[in-house]
Amino acid sequence: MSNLKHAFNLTLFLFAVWLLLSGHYTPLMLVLGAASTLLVVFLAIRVAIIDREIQPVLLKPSVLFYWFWLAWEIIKSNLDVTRRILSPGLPISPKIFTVRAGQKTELGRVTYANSITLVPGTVTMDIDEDIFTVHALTQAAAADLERGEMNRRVCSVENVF
Amino acid sequence: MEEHLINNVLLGLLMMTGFAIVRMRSLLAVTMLTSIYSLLSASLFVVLDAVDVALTEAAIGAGISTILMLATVALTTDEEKAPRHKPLLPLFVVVATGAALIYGTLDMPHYGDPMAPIHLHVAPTYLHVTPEEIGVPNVVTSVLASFRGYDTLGEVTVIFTAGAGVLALLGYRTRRRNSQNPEIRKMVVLRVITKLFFPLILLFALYVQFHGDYGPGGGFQAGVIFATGFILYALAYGLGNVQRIIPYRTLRIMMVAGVLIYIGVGIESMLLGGKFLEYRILADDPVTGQHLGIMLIELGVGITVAAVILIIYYGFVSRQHQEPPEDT
Amino acid sequence: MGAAVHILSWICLLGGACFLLVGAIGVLRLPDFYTRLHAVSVSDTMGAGLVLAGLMLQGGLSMVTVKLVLIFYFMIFTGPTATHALAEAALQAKLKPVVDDREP
Amino acid sequence: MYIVVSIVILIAIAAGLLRAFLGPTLYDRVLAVNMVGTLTVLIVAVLGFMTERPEFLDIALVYVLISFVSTIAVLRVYAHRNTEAAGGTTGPGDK
Repeated sequence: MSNLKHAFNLTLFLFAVWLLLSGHYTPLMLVLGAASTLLVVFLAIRVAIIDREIQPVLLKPSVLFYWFWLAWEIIKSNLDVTRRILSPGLPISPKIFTVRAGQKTELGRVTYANSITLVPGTVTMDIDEDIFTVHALTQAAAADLERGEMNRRVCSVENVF
Repeated sequence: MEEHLINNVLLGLLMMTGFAIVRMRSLLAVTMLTSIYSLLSASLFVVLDAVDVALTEAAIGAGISTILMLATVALTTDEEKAPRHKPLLPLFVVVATGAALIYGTLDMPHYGDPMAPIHLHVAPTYLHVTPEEIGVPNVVTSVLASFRGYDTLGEVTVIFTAGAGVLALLGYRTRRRNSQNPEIRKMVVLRVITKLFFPLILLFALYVQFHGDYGPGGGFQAGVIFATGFILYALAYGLGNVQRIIPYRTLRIMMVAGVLIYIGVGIESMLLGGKFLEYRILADDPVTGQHLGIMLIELGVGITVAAVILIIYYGFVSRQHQEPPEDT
Repeated sequence: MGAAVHILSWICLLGGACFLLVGAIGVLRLPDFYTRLHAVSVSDTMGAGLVLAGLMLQGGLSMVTVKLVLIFYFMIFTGPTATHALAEAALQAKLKPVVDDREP
Repeated sequence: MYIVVSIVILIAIAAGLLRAFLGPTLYDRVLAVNMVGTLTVLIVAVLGFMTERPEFLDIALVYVLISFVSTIAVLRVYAHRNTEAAGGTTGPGDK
């Protein structure tokens, strides 16, 4: 039952993307768009990837709030990494360490891992269940991540998915 | 002026890449560099206003051919063999040919010269006739699918032959489901992101397919993007899982069906009393007929291209990580 | 609308260009593969983001902006995925990272 | 003004190219290709605006998807013979 709902949501989402891309709203194009959407949904069902992880969750308020927080983090660390790259002494202190991810679902963990990678200064190198190996450009960036604020925020967003 | 500057810089970068490709012995590095070469030349096509070519170069040059070259290198060796003889003679031949070619360009019209022969012969007719008779905003599509319909049919046949050739040479073997593969189970990020993107890539391919009339795009590019979607799925979930959705059988049918759709449109127009591939006969209104014909043959092209690329990919990859075939 | 948006878009575009340059310098300057990943991160996030934002401001509310948003959306998801896959592959290939053991 | 941005992107592409030449490991080269891919997306978008034909954005969209898939392909195709690909080179990355 819930699979049907997910398939329906995916159909709506894909058709919306088609309408946004297309820009030609003649009957023929709309029919082709609907046919394309249905074909893609059919293929997606065949590969059995219709589940809750495929949901377009970007627009829920708490997720949106997380994006803004992440954007701010990215800006801050960008400025930091930029300063280090440009200073003549190249003041970096690379470090490899592990963090524990508190998320329950795969999508949650992937969100956390990709958020870590998106922020310059830290890159997720390896994921073993809930243990992430992270490479940090500086000890400071590592310490920042180890404080675990991002982990907590992703955890609280995860429930919305 | 500005475009000239960018052109020249891009040409310079292309030359640097070319020299580096010649110098390198590692075939892997060469593959990476050819991918960059494709990206750069696609940017060059954009500056030259050749949008459709740029799209094709992006999809085929930077995407599919890199993947297929890698698959080839994976089946052979990573290192180019050291040449057995001094490269003096080949160098001479190349320099002489290059000099002859450059000498030849001295007589060519300047870039963008409106009086160049190429702009005086058929091009003006295409440009004038397209809006009235075909009614398609993208002239490239009307030239490709209508004015030069025979030509394109030939190209599709070439692609079909390539697919048939790969099938004949490499044969095919269907992989059992390999979702238990521990290596694949590990790549969580790739799997989740693939889940998100697989439907989007396919939808985008269909968008490119059906909007070829209005902007850059059409069957060739769409077929490649469609196949790329499945290749991404194969990379994340293993070849066996993709073959479960699109088995060889389906691909072979698709490969033939595409060409048959194309030829079928031609025959249909003959049955209706026109010439082979004379689309305007297909509907009461000639413009609608042209539209319909172009759409159908583009669809045929897209189906064949997607099927052939997947056949080639399956053929190459199913040979890897596997025991050598019985005959060795 | 008008002049203010125009100026803002140029600030974005030029700022993005600066970050792209920083990324390029970093890719050449940093000592090993793993540290270079961070430089690419800079140009992928701030560089690309600001350039696209600048173009979006130029495009206004139109089809163009929709496509730019889609490009941005794709980049946000594919960028880190590719970077992570790269780092993972290098780690599994036992490519040794430069590590600084000094305490901060 | 677009010209300034395009030139900066070209300079960055040149830097990426240099990294692809220098290596020293396969991974550095893949990184360089990936970076050049992103920059190509940007330059296509900027050039589209410069020449006032923003429909070029379709091409940029294709690039994002394609360059992602080919990066992944490189890594996956070589996953099983990684050790050779990373070893046997000398450079700052291996010290």
